[in-house]
Amino acid sequence: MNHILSLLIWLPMLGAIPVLIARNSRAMRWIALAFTLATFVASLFLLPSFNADSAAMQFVESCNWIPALDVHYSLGVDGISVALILLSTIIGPLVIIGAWEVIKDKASQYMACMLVLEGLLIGVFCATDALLFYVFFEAMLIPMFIIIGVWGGERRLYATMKFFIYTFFGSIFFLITLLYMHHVAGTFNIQQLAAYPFTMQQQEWMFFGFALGFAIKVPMVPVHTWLPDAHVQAPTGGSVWLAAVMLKVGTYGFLRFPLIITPDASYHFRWLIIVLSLIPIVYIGYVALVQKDMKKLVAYSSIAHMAFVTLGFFIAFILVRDFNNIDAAELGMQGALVQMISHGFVSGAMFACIGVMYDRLHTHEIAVFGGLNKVMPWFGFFFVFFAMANCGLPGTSGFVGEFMVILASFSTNPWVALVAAFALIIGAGYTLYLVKRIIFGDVVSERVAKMKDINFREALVLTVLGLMVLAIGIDPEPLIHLMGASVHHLIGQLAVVKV
Amino acid sequence: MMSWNDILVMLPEVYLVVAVCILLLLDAWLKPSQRNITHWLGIAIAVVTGLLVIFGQPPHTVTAFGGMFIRDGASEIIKVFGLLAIVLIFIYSRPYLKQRELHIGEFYSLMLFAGLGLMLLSSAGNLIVVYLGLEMLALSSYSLVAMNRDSPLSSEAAIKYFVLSALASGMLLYGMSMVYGAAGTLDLSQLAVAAQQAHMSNLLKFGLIFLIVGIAFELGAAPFHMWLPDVYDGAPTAITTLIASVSKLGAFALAYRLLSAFAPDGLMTHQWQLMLAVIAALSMIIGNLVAIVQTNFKRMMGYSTIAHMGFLLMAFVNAKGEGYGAALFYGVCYALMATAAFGVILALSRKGFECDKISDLKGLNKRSPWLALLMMFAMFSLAGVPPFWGFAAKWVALQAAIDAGYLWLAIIGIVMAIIGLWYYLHVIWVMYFEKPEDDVEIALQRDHTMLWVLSINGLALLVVGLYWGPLISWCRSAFGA
Amino acid sequence: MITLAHFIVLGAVLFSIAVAGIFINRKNVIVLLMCIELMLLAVNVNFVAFSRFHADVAGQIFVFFVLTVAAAEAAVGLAILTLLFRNRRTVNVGEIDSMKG
Amino acid sequence: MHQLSTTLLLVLVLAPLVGAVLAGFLRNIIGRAGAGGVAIVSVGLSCALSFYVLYQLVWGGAQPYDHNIYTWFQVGHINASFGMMIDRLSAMMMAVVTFVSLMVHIYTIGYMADDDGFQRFFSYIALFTFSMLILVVANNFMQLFVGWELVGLVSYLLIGFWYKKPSATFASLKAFIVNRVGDFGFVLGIAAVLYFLHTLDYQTAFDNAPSLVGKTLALTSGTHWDAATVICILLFIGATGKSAQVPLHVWLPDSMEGPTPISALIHAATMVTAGIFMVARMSPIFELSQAALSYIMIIGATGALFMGLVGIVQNDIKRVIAYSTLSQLGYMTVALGVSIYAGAVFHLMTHAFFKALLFLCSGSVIIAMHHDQDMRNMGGLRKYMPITWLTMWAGSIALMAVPFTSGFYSKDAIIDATGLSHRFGAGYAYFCVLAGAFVTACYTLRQMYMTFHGKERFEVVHDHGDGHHELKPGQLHHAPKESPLVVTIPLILLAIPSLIIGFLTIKPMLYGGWFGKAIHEGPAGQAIIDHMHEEFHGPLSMAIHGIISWPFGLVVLAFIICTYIYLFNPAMADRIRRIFNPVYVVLDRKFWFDTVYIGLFAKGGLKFGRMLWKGGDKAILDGVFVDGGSNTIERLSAGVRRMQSGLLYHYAFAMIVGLILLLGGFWWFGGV
Amino acid sequence: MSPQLLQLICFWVFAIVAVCGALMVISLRNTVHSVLSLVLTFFSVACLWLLLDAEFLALALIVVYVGAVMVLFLFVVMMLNIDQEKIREGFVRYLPLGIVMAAVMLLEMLGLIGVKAMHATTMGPDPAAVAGMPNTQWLGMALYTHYLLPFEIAALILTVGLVAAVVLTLRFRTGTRKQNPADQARVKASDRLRMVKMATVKPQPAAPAAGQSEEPQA
Repeated sequence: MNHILSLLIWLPMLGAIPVLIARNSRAMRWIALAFTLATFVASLFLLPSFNADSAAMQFVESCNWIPALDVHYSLGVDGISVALILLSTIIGPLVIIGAWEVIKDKASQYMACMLVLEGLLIGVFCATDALLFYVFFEAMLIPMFIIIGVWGGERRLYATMKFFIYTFFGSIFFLITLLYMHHVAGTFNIQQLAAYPFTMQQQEWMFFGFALGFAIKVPMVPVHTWLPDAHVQAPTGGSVWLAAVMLKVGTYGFLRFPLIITPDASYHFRWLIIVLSLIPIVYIGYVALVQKDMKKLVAYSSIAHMAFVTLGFFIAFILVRDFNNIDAAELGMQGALVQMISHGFVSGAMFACIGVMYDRLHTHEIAVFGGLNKVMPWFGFFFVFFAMANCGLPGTSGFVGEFMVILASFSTNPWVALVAAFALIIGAGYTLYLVKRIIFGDVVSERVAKMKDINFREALVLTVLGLMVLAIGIDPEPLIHLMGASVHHLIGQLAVVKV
Repeated sequence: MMSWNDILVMLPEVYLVVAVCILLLLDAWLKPSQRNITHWLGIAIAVVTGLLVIFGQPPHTVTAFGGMFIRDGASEIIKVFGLLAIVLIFIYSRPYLKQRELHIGEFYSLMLFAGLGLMLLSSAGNLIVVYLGLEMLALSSYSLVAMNRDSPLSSEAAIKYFVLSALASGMLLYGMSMVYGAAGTLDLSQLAVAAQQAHMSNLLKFGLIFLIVGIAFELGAAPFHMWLPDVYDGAPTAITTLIASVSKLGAFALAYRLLSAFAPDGLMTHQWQLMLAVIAALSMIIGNLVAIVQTNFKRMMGYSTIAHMGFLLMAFVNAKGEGYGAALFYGVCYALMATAAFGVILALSRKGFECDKISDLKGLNKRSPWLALLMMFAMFSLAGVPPFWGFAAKWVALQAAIDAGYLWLAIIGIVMAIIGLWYYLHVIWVMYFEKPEDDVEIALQRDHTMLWVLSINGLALLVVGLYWGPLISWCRSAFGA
Repeated sequence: MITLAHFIVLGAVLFSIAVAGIFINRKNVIVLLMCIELMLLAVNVNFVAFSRFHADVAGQIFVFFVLTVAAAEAAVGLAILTLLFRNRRTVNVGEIDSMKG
Repeated sequence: MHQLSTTLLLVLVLAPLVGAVLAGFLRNIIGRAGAGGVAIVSVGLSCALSFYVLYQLVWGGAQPYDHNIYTWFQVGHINASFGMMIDRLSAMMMAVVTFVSLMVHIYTIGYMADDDGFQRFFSYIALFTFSMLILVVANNFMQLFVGWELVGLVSYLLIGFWYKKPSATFASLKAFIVNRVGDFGFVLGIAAVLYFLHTLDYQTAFDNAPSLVGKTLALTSGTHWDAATVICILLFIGATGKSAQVPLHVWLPDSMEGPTPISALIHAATMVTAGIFMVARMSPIFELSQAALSYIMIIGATGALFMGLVGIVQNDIKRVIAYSTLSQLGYMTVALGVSIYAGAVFHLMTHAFFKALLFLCSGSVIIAMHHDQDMRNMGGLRKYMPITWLTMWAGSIALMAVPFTSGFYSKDAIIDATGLSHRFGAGYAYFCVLAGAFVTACYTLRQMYMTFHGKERFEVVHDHGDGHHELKPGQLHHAPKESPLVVTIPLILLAIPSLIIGFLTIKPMLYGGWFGKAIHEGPAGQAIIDHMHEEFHGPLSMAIHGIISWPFGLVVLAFIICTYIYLFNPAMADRIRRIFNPVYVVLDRKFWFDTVYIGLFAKGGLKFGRMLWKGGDKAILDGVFVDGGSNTIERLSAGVRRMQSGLLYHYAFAMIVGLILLLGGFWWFGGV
Repeated sequence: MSPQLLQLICFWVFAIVAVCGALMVISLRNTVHSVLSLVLTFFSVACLWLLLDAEFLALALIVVYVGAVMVLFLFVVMMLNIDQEKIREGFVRYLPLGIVMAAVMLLEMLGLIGVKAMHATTMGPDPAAVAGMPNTQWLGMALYTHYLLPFEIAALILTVGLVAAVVLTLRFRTGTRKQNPADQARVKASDRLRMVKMATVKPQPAAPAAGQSEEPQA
């Protein structure tokens, strides 16, 4: 059990090797699935021995990776990480199943990319050394680049280059900040950095370095334009990973770096981030409304949803520092975190649904579809269900986080809550407008009429995702309890004034 | 004043000289069909020399010939990796040379002479030895660049290389003359001492500028970089690999030997730090910008080299052991990335097909996934994406610059790295995302040695990138950091 | 009375003339090579002068090596030049720009 | 005094959910009959238990129940749970909901007999019942919101039940989004409650409510908004959406695109009254803000009159009832506004019965007319379908508040109370509710006459074998005939309470303090109730007194006019329309609410979105920065590339220039 | 006339000749003339070195440079038939730029060198004479002791130069005809004469099927 985190990281990545070597494509798929399932099972072992009442890093591993530069291969998880790791390990097998017979060209490479990506994502959530974090953070671009580029759509080249360069652009400023931080504080250990008293001026610069890196990954307005393009061109599995887990890496980064290492600068720039989180709720909502490509629409909706996460993070600063309202701050933070997990499942499911349609007609164009409920009733059921989750219907996970963030944000300023709550309207607007156009109405064409309803494999994927969405929606308490102590500790860190 | 001890200290070099001379003579007696003997002998000589370097390494710095020759940790690393690069080039280029009827014995001896030049340069303790080592390296390189005698491009590259290099060494010499005039000595170890007392320290600084020009030329740093793309382009790919690896290590050795002489007391340090910083910034900007629009792979790599040398200089700007270590680490990393990248190109080329256009790589993943993967490793490594070695190198370089207070340089560096990303990714996209233009079978030359070594070379970029603690420690400890 | 400055200035003048020569003679690669020889000559003047004025032998030794290397270099350089002429039928470097950009 | 069993209550609430899940997921296994049976049994169980609970609370001496079932989330001291608050208010509501729901379930067997989506429909309405119960039994704001949204979801699904019809999908989308506008306010209201009262739990919030007095919120710098007013108005915005108050009423008429049973259940009897229920439930908080109550009263009064007016010009049989619903909801809201919460809930109950009855009747007519809903194609149906005719008259007189009917008791009480109120805007409200009584009678009578009386305006075209030739409007294949028993029995069962329940329950509900602590009427409300109580001498005398009162006088006037116009001189209707053409246009266009909303919010929103997308994302962010940046770099690199001319002397030139610059720079900066 | 003045006059004369020679190198139209001007410059500089008591290097300059390098240059110039007119194109056009550049360069160099300080440095006694030996011996003593390593390296460099020059210029032309006496002596009859057995009757080629094989395939 001492090396369970290493196991989680490296198991899928090692799985890529037999997958690449396997001659038989059937066997290859089963191997890929076996490795992801094994990772999932291994991740379940985290739960019984995890102490949710402690905010300390658990399952800690550490070895001196690069002694000359004081970089450690150190891993550890708190409640937040465990939740995100579980999200990743659940998505992992689903993506493999989803691509089972869909990907025909170079399928082994596809599966290998998926496995490597999973390992890297888990690595990000485990790393407690800043540079180790960075290595995982950045390395995950590679498999995603390949996934979009090789198995993507028509304009995949533009999309994947934009994706890679855009995100690289952000993260490299993050790297500079890390190095600068090391220059000042002499360590890469995140916990030690969090305790180091940086001056205000240092914090401000560092904050911008961090914020640029993570804001692009989240993505926040106005650095979001890579996401719709990447999603539209990505194959289904790529989209699912991207939406479900990869975006969370950005917000997770916010959590691990600017929030605790530069709390004063974060506090100083709180309104900047809050406004940048509120703008997309309205702006992106309207933009999503007019999309002609459903993947783009869902991608935009992801941006709007992720804005709730950053909103939740930064209102916590106001609540805890200006109003000393710990409860509301925790509520906002928890809401943001639940939103992360929930969005993972919901948007993953949305993209899986779109993938189902794409596999049949090879287009994401909304206008091509219509009246699917008639020809694919089960699919219609799932789609409407996930659409409802996407617009935050109670009983689904989509509701929990948004609701909590809105409640908490009212305590900072009613206007913030007002704009945030606008998501209820516009979110319903673009999601249900999409539903209206593709699921409802009469069957629009012969092609659509010939579409077959989802098969067992697709149903399996959607059912698992649906159950997760429902479970979190109906009883979020286990999840919230899992993260509770960590959030409490985090709020305490936000309150500490370093300068 | 020579003793056996001096010979013992210089044993690898002495061995190399003797062995090369024997090789040269032996080759004259061999029929063209027996050239493989020369090939394996050449490899054996380089390997044995390398082993002598490693296992004969004294625990502390020793000098020979009255301080003319220094055998220290830094020179050891440079020699080992320089010889490694030569071995790799030998292995990679045999099929290439055979197809072009360039597989001659002199290739091996000149390559080894270049290696000797590098070894002397890296161990030089006196300006004269610096100059002679450099010239030995340069002369071998010119002639190797021109080796393909029937190729107009090759001779054009050679003449450009030659004229400009002569010009640069003229400037370098002028600088040395000024340094000599100021310090009254040619001995590097006494230079710093003399510089402090010299009432002519201005003259010293004046000379320093010319030295920097010489160094920048050898590195291929802007604005003294112009020769580099043309030479990369025109030279036979095997020789391009030499220029990209051995020459760059040589340039580092030159820079280290010359500049560190001024550094210990910090007297002159900030003088050349700023100059190098400007040159580094300019190199990164120009190299990356122009590389974007290239269609020829070798040429693109040339510009990429310019950018990389900017990064190397960025580490160098630190002017302490940490920075030298980082720069050496970068140089070693770059040398092996270049051998890997050009190795794939060499593996793909065949008679009448240089495979030097980026479009020649179209759809490589369909035709040879393994070579595509190796090339992808090389490209990601060059781009500095973790977890590849190139990232580690960039990281230490950036850290060295930041620790020296050159944050602005680091920021220019990373911004340019983003631009640089474009053309590396371009290669990957061509290999992976596009369809092949023809279905010509990739024979892989049926040279299994080459394939294995190339694979190890490519995978090393990943493996070292995952675990590079010992290497950076070695590099840094060589400079006492 | 001859001072060090005389020789160093002479060296600088010769060096500058060599630079001017490189600027003016854009086509003739042989003149370019001669300019470089001129540059080396300037260096050698410096070395000899410094050597004499410092009463140190090292400078003159250096000149010795410069001369040696220059000879070897000239041999290789002219070999390359003939090679170029054989391939291109010209040594006019103003026309040789098949690699650019 | 004893406790209600938690298990029993859980069964009560969850039974419809089980029914819904079984009917929905196993639709192909259990078949049509199975699905219908499962749903009816589950809802029937719920209904029985509801009555049992009501009985226990009222006569059995059971204590009100208020417990949490499970914690939904616990963050710091903030707790959100699922729980139940069962007092007389929620018990009555549960009884009404489950009873009407059961009726509708039964009715549906007949109404949806030929529909492909039979099982789906049952699944949905059972799910609706469950959602509504969640809402009703909520003991905290979070759960209230959950139920609130879930009923919205089912409403959405049911309005768009015939998803192939574009108008239906449009209406469903509209309903959901307009409701979401209300929810937007509602969620902010909940947030405000949490902010000011630090809890989401009803009881705690009500207990702490007095602490709101004097608290303010600075919405803009320098202004101080009374906390209670802010909370109440925000919460009421939620009610505005769900209960279709002006100006968020626009979705309700369109919701008639759904099958008639759900119009009866959701869009008349239960879901739309959720807002009324909510305000009544929150009465301890609402009582703290006179301003909010005035606001509520004015909004309600406006709806009561003006929506009724629109009803007069409608030709769709269901739409008339829909506008009537809007008008009646306005009455209830007015009652809330004058603090007569019990009156509002009382009217809610009576209205649930007679309005459900009216809808089901109209559904019956629609079956007979083969899904033609246009009243202009009806007339004289009374002889074809007597039961429907009679029951619909029963509903109509209740709606018109003819004395002795249940509608009379509830509505008259509201009118009286409004007249007695001194709250700001009460005068306007009184005028509206009075005039509304007249208007109600007008559209109700018009509907009855046009449907059941007068000349037959339809034409029976007998099928000559080919079967499927196009029918023109007003043409039928078969003569209309009375609906089957599964349809008529619910009508009869609903007609009974429509007529008598007011008579039976007015005294305890309105004057008897029946709701106990569940409803808190403030001093103003208490004064009105007391005053009315003094004048109340039993339901019989109230009815007799009612005959000579103003409201009934107006009804009689309306009766005379309508009877003349629609029964004896049908041509006059057209003439009146021509004379009052401007008024007619205003009413026909429904005060241009839809036009403005569609134009401004829907189309305007799309246009705005397109502008943001093309202008913001594409032109500025991508065009200028991202692609623009890369283009700039490419141009730059093309420029820098030109320096690499390929000419040897240029290269040498560059080196020398570099040297010169280094020397110069060094000279300049180096400080030699 | 004091020896110092004589030295100064000599310096000026040789310096001016050297500079003029250098200017002629870069400005003469004929490349051969340029080479000869360079020789003149070398001579003058050699004379200047004599002033500095560096007799060995002065002579070496003449022997190595004038005797070997410049002859090589001349050889190449004459071997390669160079179009003189074309090669000097643009000479006038770039002259101003060249002068300006050289002037700036010179200015910067002189400014940075610190001529004034050097002007104070006067020549001491000849170090070789002080050591009691002629210049050549003085040089040799240093060269073969302390500078042995560079000396050996220089030898290797010359070897490299040799190898390089051979690699680049020596070629075995494949197209030329030349005699190889060893081969001629070793020749056997079978190499020269091949006995061919011929069939007495030539087999008739099969007659093509009429009209069919003539038609090109569409």
